[in-house]
Amino acid sequence: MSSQTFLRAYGDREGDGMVQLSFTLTILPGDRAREAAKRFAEAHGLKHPLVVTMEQASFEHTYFVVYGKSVHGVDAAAIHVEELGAEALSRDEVEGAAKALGRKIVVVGACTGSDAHTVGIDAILNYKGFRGEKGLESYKAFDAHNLGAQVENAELAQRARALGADAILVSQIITQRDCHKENARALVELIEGQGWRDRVILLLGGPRIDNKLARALGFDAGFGPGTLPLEVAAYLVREVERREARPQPAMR
Amino acid sequence: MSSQTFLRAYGDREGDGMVQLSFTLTILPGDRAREAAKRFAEAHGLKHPLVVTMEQASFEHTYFVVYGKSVHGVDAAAIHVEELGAEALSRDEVEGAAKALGRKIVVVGACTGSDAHTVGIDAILNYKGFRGEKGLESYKAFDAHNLGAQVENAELAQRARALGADAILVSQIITQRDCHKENARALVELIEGQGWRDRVILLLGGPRIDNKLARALGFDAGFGPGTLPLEVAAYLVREVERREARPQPAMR
Amino acid sequence: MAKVPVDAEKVLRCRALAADVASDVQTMIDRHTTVGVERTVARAYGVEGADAEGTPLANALVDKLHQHGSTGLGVAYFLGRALAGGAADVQEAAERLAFGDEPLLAGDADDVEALRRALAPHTAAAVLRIDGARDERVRLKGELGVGPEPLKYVIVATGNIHDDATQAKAAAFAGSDIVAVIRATAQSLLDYVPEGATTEGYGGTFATQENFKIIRRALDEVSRALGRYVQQTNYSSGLCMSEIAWMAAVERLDMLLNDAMYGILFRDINMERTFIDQYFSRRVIARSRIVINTGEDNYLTTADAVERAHTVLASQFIKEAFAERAGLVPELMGLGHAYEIDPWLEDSFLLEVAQAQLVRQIFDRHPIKWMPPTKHKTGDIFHSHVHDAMFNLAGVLTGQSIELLGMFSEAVHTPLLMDRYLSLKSAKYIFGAARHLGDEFEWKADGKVATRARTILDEALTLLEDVQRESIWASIASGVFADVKRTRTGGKGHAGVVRRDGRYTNPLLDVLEGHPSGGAS
Amino acid sequence: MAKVPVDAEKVLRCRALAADVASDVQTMIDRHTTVGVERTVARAYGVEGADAEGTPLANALVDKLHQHGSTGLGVAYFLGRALAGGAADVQEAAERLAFGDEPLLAGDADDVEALRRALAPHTAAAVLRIDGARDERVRLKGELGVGPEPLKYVIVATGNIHDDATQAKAAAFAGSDIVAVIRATAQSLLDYVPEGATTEGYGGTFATQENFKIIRRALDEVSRALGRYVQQTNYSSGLCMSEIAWMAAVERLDMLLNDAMYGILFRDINMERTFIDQYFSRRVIARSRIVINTGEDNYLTTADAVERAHTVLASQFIKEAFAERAGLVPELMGLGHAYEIDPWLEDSFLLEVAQAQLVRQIFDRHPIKWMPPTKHKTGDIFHSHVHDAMFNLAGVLTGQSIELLGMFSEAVHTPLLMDRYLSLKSAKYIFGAARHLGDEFEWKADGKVATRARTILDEALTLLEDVQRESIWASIASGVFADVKRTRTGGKGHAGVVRRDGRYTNPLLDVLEGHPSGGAS
Ligand code: B12
Ligand code: B12
Ligand SMILES: Cc1ncc(COP(=O)(O)O)c(C=O)c1O
Ligand SMILES: Cc1ncc(COP(=O)(O)O)c(C=O)c1O
Repeated sequence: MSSQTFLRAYGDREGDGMVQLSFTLTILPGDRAREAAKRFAEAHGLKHPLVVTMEQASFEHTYFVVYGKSVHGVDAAAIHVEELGAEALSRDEVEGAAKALGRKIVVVGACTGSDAHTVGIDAILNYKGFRGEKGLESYKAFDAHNLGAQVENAELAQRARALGADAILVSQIITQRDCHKENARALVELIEGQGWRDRVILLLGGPRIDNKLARALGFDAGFGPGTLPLEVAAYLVREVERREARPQPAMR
Repeated sequence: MSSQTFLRAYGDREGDGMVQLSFTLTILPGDRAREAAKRFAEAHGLKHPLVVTMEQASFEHTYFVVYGKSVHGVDAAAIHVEELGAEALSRDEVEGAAKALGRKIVVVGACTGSDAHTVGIDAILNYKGFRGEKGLESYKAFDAHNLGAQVENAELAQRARALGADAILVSQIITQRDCHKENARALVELIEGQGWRDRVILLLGGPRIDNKLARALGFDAGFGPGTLPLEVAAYLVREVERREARPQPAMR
Repeated sequence: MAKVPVDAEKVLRCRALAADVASDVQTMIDRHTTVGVERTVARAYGVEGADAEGTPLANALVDKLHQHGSTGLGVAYFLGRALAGGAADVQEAAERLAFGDEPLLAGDADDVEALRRALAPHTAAAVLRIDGARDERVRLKGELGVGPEPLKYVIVATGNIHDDATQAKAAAFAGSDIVAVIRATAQSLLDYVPEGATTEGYGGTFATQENFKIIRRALDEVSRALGRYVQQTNYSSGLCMSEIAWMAAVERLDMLLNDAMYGILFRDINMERTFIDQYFSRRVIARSRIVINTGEDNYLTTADAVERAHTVLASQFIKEAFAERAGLVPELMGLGHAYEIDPWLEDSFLLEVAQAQLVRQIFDRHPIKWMPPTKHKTGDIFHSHVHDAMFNLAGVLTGQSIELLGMFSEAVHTPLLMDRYLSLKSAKYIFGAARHLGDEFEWKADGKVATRARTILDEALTLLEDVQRESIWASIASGVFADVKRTRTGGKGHAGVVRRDGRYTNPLLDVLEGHPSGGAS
Repeated sequence: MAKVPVDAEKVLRCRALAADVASDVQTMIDRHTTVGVERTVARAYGVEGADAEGTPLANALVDKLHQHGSTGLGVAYFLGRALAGGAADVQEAAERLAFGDEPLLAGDADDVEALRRALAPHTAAAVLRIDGARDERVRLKGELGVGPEPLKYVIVATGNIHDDATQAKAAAFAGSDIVAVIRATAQSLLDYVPEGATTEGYGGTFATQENFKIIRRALDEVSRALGRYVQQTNYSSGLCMSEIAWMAAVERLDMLLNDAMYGILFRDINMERTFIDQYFSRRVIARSRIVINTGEDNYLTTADAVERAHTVLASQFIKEAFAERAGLVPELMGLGHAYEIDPWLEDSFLLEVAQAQLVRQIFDRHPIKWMPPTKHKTGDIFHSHVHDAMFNLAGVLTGQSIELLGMFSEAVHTPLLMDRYLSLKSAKYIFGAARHLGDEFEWKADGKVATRARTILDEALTLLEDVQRESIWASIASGVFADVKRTRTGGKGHAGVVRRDGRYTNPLLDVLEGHPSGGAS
């Protein structure tokens, strides 16, 4: 474990460990509350915690801001994230690759369950796109269908199958006690149950999503905040190429 | 340990443990950095940490904001703070008690060492006072001497002795690597060395001071941010009364 | 206050166009009812409770009507007939109607006058419940007083009503004037109102009558402790728009988010359905003197806030016309708009102020509701807090009435107690520190602010001309508002729309419309 | 830009009174020198290095002079005599003078003209070092460009110069235009400048020539990487005011906090001493075209920002007069002021804007330095960030030149990397979002803002009348500025003040004053 890869928090000197923590406790301000906040911070591994704010925030709660020197660190060398591994392609490269495929890639997207947040999936699929970059609809390479929001898993699966989708793009924005995970996982299970999981690429996206989580839920890839349409396009075209190259699974 | 006294962080539901943590790591933004930040948060006892910000803050550093559910708690019942224990007196009560003493209480204050922050000690001692409350100078009960800032310990001790001070009030504002503590402790040692520690009340104040710390450094009491002159006046008059009541230590 | 130039002629023209648009819709409304309206009537007459599966009796009753194709007569028709026929009380009548095996068809021999007479005391009692709550509100407001404008409006959204109550009290302690309990994500698509206190909801808490009571009790308690009447609000929208309006009226809520267009565009609720429901809900609201909030702010989450600013203004004119037709006075029309321009755009603050000021002047008697930045918020809570500060400044500068306070954690989660506390602290600071800034100057007639205000009004006028020509139905279908397209018969809940029968009976509506003795329409 | 009313007559009157005040002090200055000035001269002639204990040779040399009562002749006198007498170079001469046992008294036989001749090439070389650095600055600024105003000024203060360099680069990356390395707490009381790179300091880092170099190198590197010339600043104040000015000039610093009154009031430095040091430091600074920053902002940390606002303005007039007498053009006078009104005071923002705008207009050619809220900051970093946002808004609205950015952790610690990053992000946002706000309106002639501006000017005028009548010495003694009282001969460093001898020799000063061949004064 070399010193470069062992990361500690940086305040204003290498390795000083300085972090900022804020929280609320059910206690009223005073000497005891300050001591409680200190001990609370210490329990997290903050040395010499300094309680810089202690303000009554309700009839019974106090809000604290604490600075302290964290004793913890992270070994960066031991981090092996499942990198998306998608090549960065230009728009022309995507179009070129699709031309070589000899057909359009069919994608079907939706924001599922009771989630009504279309902006994310629209950003990826619609002509209008995101941050000045046009969406998949604008590519010759894709035949893009955006089913909008509040789409039930069953409906999405059925429509995707009917359209012969190469890929299903699921957007999940809302969460509370992990409901976004459950709904996403349920779609995968549904398609697995229907026996065509290996014939479709499943992508998951949203502000709480990353590649690691999406893989864990049974998707092929995950896309988080700030994703641009081209990244998704590049991933899809390469993945379809890869799948066309390997022997087709027999129809069941 | 009753459920009322065991305090966990409160986000929006009792016991949800939600806290907010921010810090900087020497790594550039990306999937690995996000994972590093998560692990860093987990090391502090944050479950399901959510990295909500990851922004490059320098050529080599990234700044993170994380929310997570802290597993830690504090047993409030086990907290025994050394409460200052000063009665809350009115201005009239202070004056009355001093009248009964039959003399003025002599106090000498200063902001010591290289510290030039007079506002705190002025707030307590000067006529002008603080937040609309006048300082010790305005009381008949006190004979207050404010030596100002940048006063060396030796000079303060000598002046206090010459004035026959009942109490020395030390203000320490600046700190870096605990220099405020060292300077404060040094004064106590000096006076102890000179053999008159038991004849003087030593008070310490400043934004980083609390009663617990002041006692640990050898002072009689400590006063933190927001202290009002009357609190100090009340403490002093009661403490002088108490000391007059007990047998005087023999002169050495 | 610093004024932007407003061409009064153009405003008049906008109002005239909006009137046409609303009247067109009103014609449809006046000829229809919905299952939602009828359930509301049933509840108003005292139909209460739910079965073991949680299906409210009001639903069971109206579903039965609907199955028999009799909704067009009005639930009151049947309740009245049962009462006239000797039923002990409404509840009993309803149970019998819902679970009995009578066919529920209008009999040729039905004496409409007699059943109306039988309903009369129940109609009066229903109206009295509204009036009683309203008078209590007036009394409490008078006794305790309310905070200065902009009123500080915050949301709570734990999913659990008891936690919500804790948070609501905390919000009041920290200085809020209005507390909203955000609804669970899927509720607007439910075609019934859940019963009782609820403790599980995603993204919010279910709106139920019992939940309304719990929050009202909590807020009344702190209002007294703080010596300031803290207002309560919730959502009267979705498939149960009018039922919720009724519950809100009798549980003494003070405001309601109440806007058919929100449901159409963002929840894919059928337009006919929700326009009809909206009308009835507003008749209740008008009687109750609840302040409504409309949802134009939402348009700017899907459409660009610079390019489509005029759609917000045009929509406000239309919604003013809708509200007027439901008997609301301007003082109850909390038209909505929002601070949603990309903050990194040069002079974005000037553009925001221009629109806020324009809206303030055009709708000068209206308690304008001003929404904070949300779309461009990121997880950088520190920066987000500053973004909200500029919003607060614009709010006090342009004299907005109701300000929904931004939360620094907007892009992260529904607000924690601490987030709300800090938001209120910041608003208090800025509202104080810049209290009279708006009195200190006049906007230059040829400046960016004035020019922007002028442009928005011009564009709104052009848009209203289009909408008036094409109708609201066609305009919504073409994606004019929020860049979202919906069709007249598409969306959820259309099956619940029914043409009124010649004998359609709804004495409650008659009273609310101001012709208590009026016959069937 | 939105203007407040300024009575030009009153401004003229203030300037005339301030001129009297400054001329009185200048008379004293012109008759004296100090050990600090002489050490600076020695350094300029090339006296370098320190002994094993860290005592710089310049100190050893001037201390020797001082012990012998010969400071009044000027160190140049002795160096010149040694050179004329055949010393190989200045360094050798200095060592011999410092450590030798010659008595260091003026000999009657000394040929003043000869020793001046011997110094001439060294004087020229010294001036060339200043000019070289200045020209390099001009070149780099031209090549890389500088950011738009308000310039974003941030501090670094780790205590360790290498960490400071890291932080300085980070600050530049995050968008700062100017980086200041804050000084260690006790340095201004030291009567010598430490040697070499330093890694231990409380509350800041020592100002040393080597430390200046390290930061300059770091900033030049990032300036090139970012394509924007990032400026460097430090403190030329305290007992080594003029030595530091020299070091800054030759190490190509771009700005300096340089203000005798700060030292007097906040560090208890003797007034005569520091006025003399200031004058010499400014002759160097003027040549170097460094921008000075004055410290009126500090007054409002000990005195109330509402009641004593006029003391800041009065002081700015006086400091303008001082600076003029040292050859500084207005473009180099970064007069200081601050945003220190209690934020919870109603309309505090209006009062802040009034003063900022007034100062901006009166000193219209001056690169005004605008300081953030500090005194009313608390540990609530979230709220503190909002407080700074309002300061940023006032800054861009009133067109301040140099804005020292507030830090949300002001009440906690010297800034962490993250604190600075967020501060810069916020300033960028607000400067952009409200870029042209000031062009959008005029302040009402009878509004609170205009009235406040008028009052401050009136009060400043009255105060200047008093100061002119009483003299600056008596005024400071009576606590007019910052509520702090100091006496003319009290404070630190008075022993280092010496009356110039008739033969006082300082060819460098002669050149800087613009009369290179001038004789002894
Ligand atoms: C706009 C918005 C709305 C609009 C939505 C309009 C619409 N048609 O989309 C309206 C006003 C209708 C709305 C309503 C509600 N909202 Co909302 N809303 C937002 C808001 C402000 C912005 C979301 C957004 O548009 N972001 C911009 C897009 C471009 O970003 P994105 O979604 O992350 O998408 C990007 C990536 O994630 C990725 N991506 C996303 N999906 C996919 C899919 C694939 C396949 C791929 C490859 C990539 C990808 O690519 C996109 C481009 O980079 C957020 C707060 C915020 N600032 O984040 C709250 C927020 C999401 N909403 C929230 C809530 C609670 C609600 C409500 C439930 C509140 C209520 N009870 O009334 C309602 C109900 C709606 C529902 N049932 O879904 C909460 C969610 C809390 C949580 N963590 O669960 C948030 C965080 C606000 C908050 N702090 O409370 N909302
Ligand atoms: C005003 C101020 C100054 C003024 C001081 C003027 C003066 N004559 O006092 C000036 C401009 C001169 C100044 C200079 C510096 N300052 Co300063 N300054 C502050 C500031 C803004 C406010 C302090 C203040 O006046 N608080 C108000 C008083 C009333 O509060 P208080 O001191 O806490 O006192 C109360 C209690 O603590 C208590 N109390 C205090 N003392 C005592 C004593 C007794 C006996 C009792 C009973 C009670 C008591 O009662 C008081 C009333 O309630 C703080 C930031 C902040 N907002 O806190 C920085 C701050 C303290 N300064 C700081 C620094 C670094 C400096 C400098 C070193 C910077 C530099 N290198 O140039 C210089 C050097 C000065 C020096 N050597 O001391 C840092 C300290 C960092 C740290 N934690 O160590 C701070 C925190 C700013 C920062 N974030 O960097 N400063
Ligand atoms: C007018 C209006 N109604 C309703 C809602 C949300 O309620 P729901 O999605 O629960 O119908 C909003 C949310 O912003 C709104 O603005
Ligand atoms: C003009 C001026 N000089 C100097 C300083 C501080 O420097 P020191 O205390 O290191 O002399 C300040 C600090 O605010 C200042 O404003």
